[in-house]
Amino acid sequence: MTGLLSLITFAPLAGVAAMLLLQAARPSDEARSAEAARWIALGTTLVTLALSVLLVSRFDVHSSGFQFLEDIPWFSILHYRMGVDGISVLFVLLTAFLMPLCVLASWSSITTRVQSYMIAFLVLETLVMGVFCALDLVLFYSFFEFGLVPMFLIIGIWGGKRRVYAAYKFFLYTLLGSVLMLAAILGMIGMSGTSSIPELMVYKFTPGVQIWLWLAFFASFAVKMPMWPVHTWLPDAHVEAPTAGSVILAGILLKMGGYGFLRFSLPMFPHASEVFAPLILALSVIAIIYTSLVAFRQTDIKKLIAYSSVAHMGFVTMGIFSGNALGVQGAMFQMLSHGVISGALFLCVGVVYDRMHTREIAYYGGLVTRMPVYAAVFLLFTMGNVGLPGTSGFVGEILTLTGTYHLSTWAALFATSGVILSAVYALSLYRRVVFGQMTNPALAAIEDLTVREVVIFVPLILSTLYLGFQPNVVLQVTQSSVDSLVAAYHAAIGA
Amino acid sequence: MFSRDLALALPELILAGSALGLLVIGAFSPRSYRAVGWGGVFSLLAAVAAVFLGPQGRAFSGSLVVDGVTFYSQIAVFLACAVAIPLGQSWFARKNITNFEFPILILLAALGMAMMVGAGDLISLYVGVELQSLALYVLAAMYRDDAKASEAGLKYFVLGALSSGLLLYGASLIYGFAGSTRFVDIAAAVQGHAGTGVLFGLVFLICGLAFKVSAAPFHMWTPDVYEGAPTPVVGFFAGAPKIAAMVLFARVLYECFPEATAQWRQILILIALASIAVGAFAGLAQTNLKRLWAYSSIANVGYAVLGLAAGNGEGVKAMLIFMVLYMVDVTGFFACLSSLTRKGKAMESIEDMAGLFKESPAIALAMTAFSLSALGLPPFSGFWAKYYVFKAAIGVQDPIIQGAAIAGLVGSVVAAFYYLRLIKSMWFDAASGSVEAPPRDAVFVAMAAALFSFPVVLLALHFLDPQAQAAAAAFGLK
Amino acid sequence: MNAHDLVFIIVFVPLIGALTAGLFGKVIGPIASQTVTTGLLLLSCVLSWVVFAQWAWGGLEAFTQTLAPFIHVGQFQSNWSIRIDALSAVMLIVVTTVAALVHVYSWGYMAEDESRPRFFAYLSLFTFAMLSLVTAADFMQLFFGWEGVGLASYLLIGFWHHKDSANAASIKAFVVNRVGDFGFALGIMTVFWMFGTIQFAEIFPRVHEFAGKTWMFAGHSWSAVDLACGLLFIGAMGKSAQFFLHTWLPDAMEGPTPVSALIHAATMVTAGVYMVCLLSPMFEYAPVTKQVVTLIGAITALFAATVGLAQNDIKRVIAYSTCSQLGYMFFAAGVGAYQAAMFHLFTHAFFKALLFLGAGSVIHGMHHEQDMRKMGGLWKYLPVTYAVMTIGTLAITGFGIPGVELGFAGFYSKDTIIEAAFAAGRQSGGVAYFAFIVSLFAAGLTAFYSWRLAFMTFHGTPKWAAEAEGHGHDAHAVHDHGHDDAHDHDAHGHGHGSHTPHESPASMLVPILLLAVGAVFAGYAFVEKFVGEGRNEFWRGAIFNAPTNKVLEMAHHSPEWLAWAPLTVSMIGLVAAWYVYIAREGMGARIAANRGLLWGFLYNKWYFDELYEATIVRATRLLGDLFWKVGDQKIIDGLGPDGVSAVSYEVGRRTGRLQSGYVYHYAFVMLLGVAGLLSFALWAWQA
Amino acid sequence: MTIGLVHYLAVAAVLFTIGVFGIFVNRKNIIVILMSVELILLAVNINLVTFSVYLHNVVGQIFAMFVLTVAAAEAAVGLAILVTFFRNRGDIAVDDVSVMKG
Amino acid sequence: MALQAIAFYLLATVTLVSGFCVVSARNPVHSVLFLILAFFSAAGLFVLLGAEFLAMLLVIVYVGAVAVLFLFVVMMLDVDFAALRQGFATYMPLGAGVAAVLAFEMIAVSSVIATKGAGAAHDSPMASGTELSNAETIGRVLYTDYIYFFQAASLVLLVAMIGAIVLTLRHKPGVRRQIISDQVARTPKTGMTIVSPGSGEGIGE
Repeated sequence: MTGLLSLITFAPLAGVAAMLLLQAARPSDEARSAEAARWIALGTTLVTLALSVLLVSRFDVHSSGFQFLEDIPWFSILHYRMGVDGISVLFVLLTAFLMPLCVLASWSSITTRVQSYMIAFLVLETLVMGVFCALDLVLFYSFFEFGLVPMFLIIGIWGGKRRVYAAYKFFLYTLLGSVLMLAAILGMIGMSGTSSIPELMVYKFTPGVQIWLWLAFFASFAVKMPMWPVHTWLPDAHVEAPTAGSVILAGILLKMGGYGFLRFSLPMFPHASEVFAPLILALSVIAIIYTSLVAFRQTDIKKLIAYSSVAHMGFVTMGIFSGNALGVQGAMFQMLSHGVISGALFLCVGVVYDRMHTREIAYYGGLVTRMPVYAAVFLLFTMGNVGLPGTSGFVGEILTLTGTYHLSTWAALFATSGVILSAVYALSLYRRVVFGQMTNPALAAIEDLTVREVVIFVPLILSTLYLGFQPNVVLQVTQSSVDSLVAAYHAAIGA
Repeated sequence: MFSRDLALALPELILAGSALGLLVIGAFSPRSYRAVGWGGVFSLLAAVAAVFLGPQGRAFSGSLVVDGVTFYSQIAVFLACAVAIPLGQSWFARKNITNFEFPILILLAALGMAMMVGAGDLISLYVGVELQSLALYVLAAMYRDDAKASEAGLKYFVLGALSSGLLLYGASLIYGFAGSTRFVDIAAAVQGHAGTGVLFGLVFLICGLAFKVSAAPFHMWTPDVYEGAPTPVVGFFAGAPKIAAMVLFARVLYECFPEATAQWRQILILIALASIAVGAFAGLAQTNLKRLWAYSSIANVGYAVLGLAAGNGEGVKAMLIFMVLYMVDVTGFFACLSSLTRKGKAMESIEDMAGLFKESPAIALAMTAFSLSALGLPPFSGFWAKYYVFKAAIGVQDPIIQGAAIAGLVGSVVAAFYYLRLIKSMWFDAASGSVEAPPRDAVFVAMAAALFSFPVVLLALHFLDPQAQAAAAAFGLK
Repeated sequence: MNAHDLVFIIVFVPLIGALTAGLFGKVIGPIASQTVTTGLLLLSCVLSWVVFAQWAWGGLEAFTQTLAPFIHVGQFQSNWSIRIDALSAVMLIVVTTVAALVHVYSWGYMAEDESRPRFFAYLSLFTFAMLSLVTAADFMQLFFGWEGVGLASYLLIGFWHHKDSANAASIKAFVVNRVGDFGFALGIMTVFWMFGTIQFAEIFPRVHEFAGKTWMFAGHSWSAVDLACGLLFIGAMGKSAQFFLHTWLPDAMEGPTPVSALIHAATMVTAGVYMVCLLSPMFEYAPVTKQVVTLIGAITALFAATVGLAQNDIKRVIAYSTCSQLGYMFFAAGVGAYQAAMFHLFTHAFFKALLFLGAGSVIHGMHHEQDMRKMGGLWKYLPVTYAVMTIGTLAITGFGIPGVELGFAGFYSKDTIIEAAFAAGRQSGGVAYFAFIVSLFAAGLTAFYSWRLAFMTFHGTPKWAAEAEGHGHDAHAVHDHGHDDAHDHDAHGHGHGSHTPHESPASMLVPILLLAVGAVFAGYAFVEKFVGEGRNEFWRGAIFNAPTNKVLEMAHHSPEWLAWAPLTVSMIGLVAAWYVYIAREGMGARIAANRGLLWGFLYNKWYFDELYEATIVRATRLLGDLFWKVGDQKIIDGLGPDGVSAVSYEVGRRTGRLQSGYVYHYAFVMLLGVAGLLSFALWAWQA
Repeated sequence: MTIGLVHYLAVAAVLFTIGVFGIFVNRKNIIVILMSVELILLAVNINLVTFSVYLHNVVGQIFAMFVLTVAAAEAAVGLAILVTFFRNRGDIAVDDVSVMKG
Repeated sequence: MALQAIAFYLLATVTLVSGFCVVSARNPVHSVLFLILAFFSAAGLFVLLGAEFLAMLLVIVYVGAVAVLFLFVVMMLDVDFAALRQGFATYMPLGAGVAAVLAFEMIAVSSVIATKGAGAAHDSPMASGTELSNAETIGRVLYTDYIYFFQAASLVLLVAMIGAIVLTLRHKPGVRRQIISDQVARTPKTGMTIVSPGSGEGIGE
C-alpha cells in the first residue's frame, strides 16, 4: 500500500483543484459556486476519511516501527519520506474524522467567500496530514509551518471582531516558536548528516547538545500545545475564529505540539527530556490549575472552553514527560479524546452563536426549555470535558495522572486538583447557559438542533462514549509504538 | 592567447557590442525603442548562451575570471536584466516616456555586473562596480520629471560616490600593502600572515561593498531610493546588482583573504546582524510598500551576508542560492507593484492594497506568495533560501555565528509582522474598487515568479543546488 | 439460570431502562417510560434477591465475571467485570430494592411532572452506576461507578433545572464529591504504584507485605498502607458526606424527594462505607487511617446530629440524620467492626428510605410544603404516613428491648456499633472511646430530632390552615415555587384556598409500607448473619479482620449496662422532644425566636457554608480574576506578545525616524559605520 | 628628514578625512558634497601613485588613471542628476532633499 | 633633498589647506576654485613622486574638464548660496570628532608599513627616467596587459554620456532644430515655390 499516505495527504488538494476548475468554467455565479464548493469539500473530506479508515484497518498494531513507508530523495536538502506508526496513525484518523464535521458545521454559518473558505480548510487538511505522516525533518517542518497560513486566513477573514489581532498573535507567536525549532533542525541535520526522523530517533546526540536542541523544540511545541505561560494566543484565536476554525485549532492543531514532543523530544533528546521533565511537570501543573481558575471567571463561552483546552493540554505534556507507558499512553489518549470533545464543545458554542451571534454567557440561560436535545448533547460533552468516567475524557486524565505519580507525587497531587477545578468551570458554564430561567426574551424563539447539526454531533457523541467505555481500542493501536518509545527512553537515560 | 581571452570574454563582448549597436539604432531611429528593447533582451539571452557554452579560465592576465561562480551568477544576472527590460519599458511607456536608452543602460549595467562577478583584479572590481553603479544612478533618476525619482537618483549618487571612495581607499591600501592588484597575487602576498594594513584596507573594501548590497549601516540610501525610483527599476535594483555585489564580496573575501576568515567573519556578522535588525524593526512602521520592501531587502541581505560569514563552501553555496531565489521573489513582487494602479494612481501603500484579493485575485495571490516567501515560510523559495543560509551558519562550530543565526531567525519573526500586514490588507480588508486591469507583461512576470516561488522552486533547486555547489567549489571550497 | 448469568441481567437491565426512557422517552411517552424502567428495575430487584438468597442460604461461592477489557496499559489492567461476594450481594439487594421501590413511589410522587421519562431515565441510570460500583472488581470500575452515581446525583438534584437553588445544589454536590474523588484518584494511583495492579483480588493478599513499609508522597515519607487508605478515605468522605465534605448533602434535598430517599439516604451516600468495608484488607493494615476514619465518623455523627436539632425543613432534618448515621457507620468501620458498619448500612437503607419517602408523602400531602413549622396535627389526615413514619422513627432511634433482643432494625445495628466502639475503646482507648461517647450522646440527639420531627409534623395544633393565606412568602418560598412548576394545583383537584392535606395514592404508600416491613424486621432477620455468630460463614472472606481484631467478639461480651445505655439516652431524647414540642408547644419556636448563640450556631450548620464561601469559593474567584486579569492580561500578554510587539513597533518607528531623508545624515551614519568597524577591527584583531 | 612613503600617505589620509568631513558638514549644498567626493578620490589617487612609486610597480599609476577617468564620468553623471533635480525642485538645498524619509 | 622636502611640505600644505577651503568656503564658486588649487598642488606632489604622466592627466582632466564642469553647473543653477550655509557649525564638533578618529586610524595604519615594512614596499621611490619615461611605461602596459580595463573605462564614459544626455536633454516643442539631412536633401523643387501674384495682391500667405 505504498502511496496511501501520499494519497491521504494530498487528496484534499484534489478538491481544491476541482473547485478552481469549476470556478474557471463558470466564473460569475457566486451562489452556485459556493454551493458546489460545499459539496466538493464535503465529498473530498469524506473520501479522505474513507482512505484514513482504510489506512487504520490495514495498520499492523503489533509492529512498533513505521509502516506504509514512502521514500523519494529529491535534492540535497529535501527528502520525501512518509510513514506512520502507532503514534501518528490515529492523528491521521482524527484529522480525517473532524474535517467533514467542520465542513458541515460551516455549511450555513459561512456565507461569504465560501469557496476560499473551503479551499483553506482543504489545504489545512493536507498540511495537517503531512505533519503527521512526514518522516523527514524538513518535510515535517514544511507542513508544520505552512499550516499557519490557512489558519491565519481562516481566523482573519471569517473571524470575529478582533480577528486581526488574534490572527497576528496566533501567527507570530507560533512562528517565533517554530523558527527556534528550525534552528535546532538545522543543527541536527548538520551534526548527524541526515534529516530522516527514523534515523535521528536512534542517533545519539551528546547530552550537552541535547539540552539546546530540546529547548529549541520545546519553544515550538510549547507554543503550539500551548503550555503556560505561552498560552495566551489560544483564547484569542479561539474566540475570534469561526466555529470550524476553533474545532480544527483545538481538535488538531494543538495536537501537533504533543505529537512533536512524542516524535522528537522524547526519543531524540532523552537525556534533555529527563533533565527538563521537572520543568515540564511544573509548567503543566501551573497550566492545569492556573488556566482552570482563569476559565472559571470567563464571560465568553468560547474563551472558557479555550482556557479549558489549555488546562487539558497540561495533562498531555505531563503525561508525555512522565516517561512511562502509562503517562505516554494517557497523553496520546487525552489528545485524541480532547480532539473529539473540545471540537464538539466548540461546535456546541457554534450552534448557539449561529442563532444569536453572541458568545456572552450572560446573554444565555435556560436554553434547556427550548433546546432539550441541544442541552443533552452539550451536557454529554461538558461531562467529557470534566473527565467523567464513561466518556473519553476520563481515560486520558487518569492515565496521565497515574503516569505522573510515578515521577512526581507533588505534580500528581496538584494536577489531580485540576479534576475538581474542571468540574467547577465546566458545570458553572453549563448551568449559566443551559439551566435556569430563560430570562432573555430574545431567546424565546431559539430553535433546537437542526438535522444537519444532529448529523454533526452523532459521530462525536458515539466516539466520545465508545472511547470512554472501550478505550482499549485506541490503546492497543498505540501500544507497541509507545512501548518501544518508552523502552528506548529508559535505555537512553539508563533508568 | 589573446583570442582565448576574447573567447572567455565573449559574454561581455556581446553585451558591449550590442549596447553600442543598439545605441546607434536608437539614436537614428528613436521610434524603434521597442525593437531596441527586444534587441537588448536577445543580446542578454545570447550572452547567457555564451556563458553557458563558453570555456572557463582566466583572461586578460587574470583580470577576468571565468569559473563556476561567474557562470552561475552571470546567468542569473543576465536573466534578471532580460526581465527588467520589457517590464521597465512598458512601465515608462505607460508614463508616456518612450526611450531607447533604458535597455542600453540595462545592458551596460549588466556588463558592469558581469565584470564584477568575474573580477580577478582590484581594478576590474572598481571599474565593474562603477560601470554598474553609474548606469544604476541614471536609471534611478530616469523618470526625470518626477521629483521623487530625481531625489532618489541624487541620494543614490552622492552616497554611492562616497562608498566608491571608501572602496577605492581600501583598494589602494590593499594594493599598497600587498603590492599587487591581482587577487591571486594578493592572496599570495598575505599568505600566512595578513598584516594590519591589508586588513584595514579590507575593512574599507567591505564597507564599500556593503553599500552596494545595502547592508546596514550602509543601507541608508535603500529606503529612499526604493521609494523614489521607478517601480520596475527598483525591482531590478533589488535583484541583479545585489547578486553581483554579493558575488564580488565573496570573491574578494575568498580569493584574496581565504586565510583571514576568522577576522572578516566578525565584521560580516556585525554587518549581518545590524542589517537583520534594521530590516526587521524599521520595516514595522512603514506604510509604503516600496520602502517596506527596501527594509525587507536589507534584512534579506543580512541573511545572505550571514551565509557568507560561514566562511566555507556551504556558506558560499547558501549565499548563491539565497540571492537567486530572493531575486526571483523580489522581481516578481515589484512586477506586481508596477502593474497596480487605482484610478491611474500607482498603488504603493499597504492601505492601497485593501481588498486586492477581491479585485485582482491573481496579483494578490502572487503577492501573497512573495510575502510568504520573503517571510521564509515553507514551502516557498524564501524558506529554502533561508534554510541553506542558516544551515551553513549553524553548521560552523563557532557560538558567535550560531548565536547570530538564531538572532537572525528571531529577526525574521519580527519582520514577519509587516509581511502579514500586507497579506492582511489584501485578504481581510474590504475592497474600495476601481483597481485597473494590470498590464499583461507584468502579470506574466509576476505569475512566473510566483510559480517559481512555489512549486517550481522544488524543481529548480534540483538544478540550482549542484550548480551552486560547483560554484562554491570554484573558490577551492568544499 | 445460575447466579453467573443473573448478575449480568441485574446490572444491565437498569441501563437498558435508562437508555430507553432517555433516548425514546419523548417518543413512547411518560407512561411507557415509567413502565419500562420500573418493570426492569423490579426484575433486577427480584433477581438480586435470588442471588442474595443463593449467597446467604444456597452456598453460592464468590466469583468475578469479566465482560470486556476497559483500560489495559502495562500492569494497569482494568476490566468491565461483575464481582459477586457477600458485600456486593448485600449491596445488590439494598440498591435494587430501594431503587425499585423508589421507582414505584415516583409513579405517584412525580405524577404531574412533564419530564417523567427523563426522571425515570436518571433513576435507572443511577441504579446502573450504583450496581457497577458495587460489583466492581478493580479500582477503575469502582471509580467509574463512583463518578457515575455522582453524575446521576448531579442530574437528579438539578432535576428541576429552572430552579436556581437546585442548580447551585447540584453543582455543589458534584464539586464537593470531586474533592473527594481527588483523594480517591490519588489513592488509586498510590495503590497502583505500590502493588503494581488495581485488581482487588491481586492486591488484597499482598497488603501485609507493605505493613510497616514507608512510601514517599508529596515530599514526605508516609506509612505506605496508611497513606493509600487515607487518600481513598477522602473519596469516601466526599461521597458519604463526612465532616468537611458534608455541605453538599443538605443542599441536595433540592432534588425530588424520591431521589433523596434513593441516592442521598439509602444507596449512594453509603458507597463510602461500602468502599471502606470492601477495602477492609487494606484498612486493617492502616492503623492510623483507621483512627482517622473513626474520628471523622464520630465527629460527623455528632455534628450532624446537633445541626439536625435546629432545622425546620423536614427533608433537611432527615438529611442531617443521614449524615449522622453515616458517621456511625464510619466509626464502626474505623474501629474494625466492618460487619457492624455494613449491617447498619443495610438497616439504615430501609428505615432512612422509609423516612424520606414518608416525608415525601407528607410533602406531597401538604402540596409541597417542606417547612415543619407549617405542619402539625397531620396524623388525622395522613394516617398511613403517620404510622410508617413512627415506625421509621422508632427504627432510627434504635428502639428495642435489650434483654430479649427484640427491636426495630436500628436497634440491632446501632447497638452493635456502640458496643463495638466501647470494646475498641477498652482495647485501645483514645479515639475509639471518644467515638463511643459520641455514639451515646448522638443517640440521644437522634432521638430528640427524630421525635421532634414526628411531633412537629403529626402532632400539636395544625398550623397549615392559618398559614394558608401567607403561603409563599416565607423562607422556603423556593420550594413552593418548585412545586408550582412541577405540580399543578388545579390538577390536584383543589385550589389554593382549600389547603387540606391528603393522604398519598397507593403507588406511594405501597413502597413505604414495604419499607416499613424492612424497618421493622431487617434487623431481627439478619443480625445473626451480619454481626452474629454466623457472620464469618456469611461474609466468607469478603470482609477481612486482622487476627488481632477482636472487636466484634468483644462487643458481644460487653457489660450489661451498656445494652441499656442507648435505650436510656434515646428515651431521654424522646422525653425532651415531647416536653418541648407537645407539653410546652411553642417552646421550640420561642427558642428559635430568641436567636440564641447556640441556636444560631446549629441553625446555620456550624457556619460551614459561610466559612467555605468566605475562604475557598472567594479565593477561587479572586485567584481566577487575578490570574486572568493580572496574570494573563497584564503580565503574560503585557510583557509577552503585546509588550514585545509594542516595543518592537516603537523601535521600528525610531529606527525609521533616523531615516531623516537628509543625505548628510545618511553619509554620517555610513561614516560612523566605517569608523566603528575600523575601530572594532583594530580592537578585535589586536593590531 | 627625508620625505618618505608615510608622508605622502599621511597627506592622503588627511585629505580623505577632509573629504569625508566635507560631506556631512555641508549639510545644505550638494555641489560641495560632490566636490568632497572629488577630494576623496584625489586622496585615493595620491595613495595609489605613492604606493606605485614605492613599490616600483606601475599598476598603481594605471589604477589611478582609471580612477581619474571614472571620477570624471562620475562627475558628469552626478552633475546631470543634480541638474535634473534642480529642474524639478528649483533648489538644491539638501535640507529639502527629504520628500522621502522614515 | 632639502629642496624636495620643502617642495613636499609646501605642496602638501597647499593641498590640504585648499582642500579644507573647498569644504568650508561660503561660496561654491570659491569651492571650485579651491578644488582647482588642490588638484594643482596634488599634481605637483605627483611630479615630486616622479609620476609626471599622472600629474599631467590630473591637470588636464580635472582642472580642464571636471572643475570647469563644476563651475559651469554652479553658475548655471544660480542658487542662493547664503541660505545654504546655515547650520554649518552645529555639525562641526561631531563631524570633527569622527573625522579625527578616521584620520588618526588611517595615519596610524599607514605608519605601520613605514615601521614594520609590511608588504613589498621599497624604501626608495621608483627611479624615474631610467630607461623609459613615466608615460612610456604606462603606455606599454595600458594597451596590452590592461586593455580590458581600458575598454571598460571607455564604456564607463559611454554610460556617463548616455546618462547625462538622457537626464538633461530636452526636446522642447516649438523649438526649430537643424536637421542636416533635410538641408542636404533639399532640392529646388522642395525649396522653391513659384508664385505669380496678381497685381495689387503681393505674396502674402
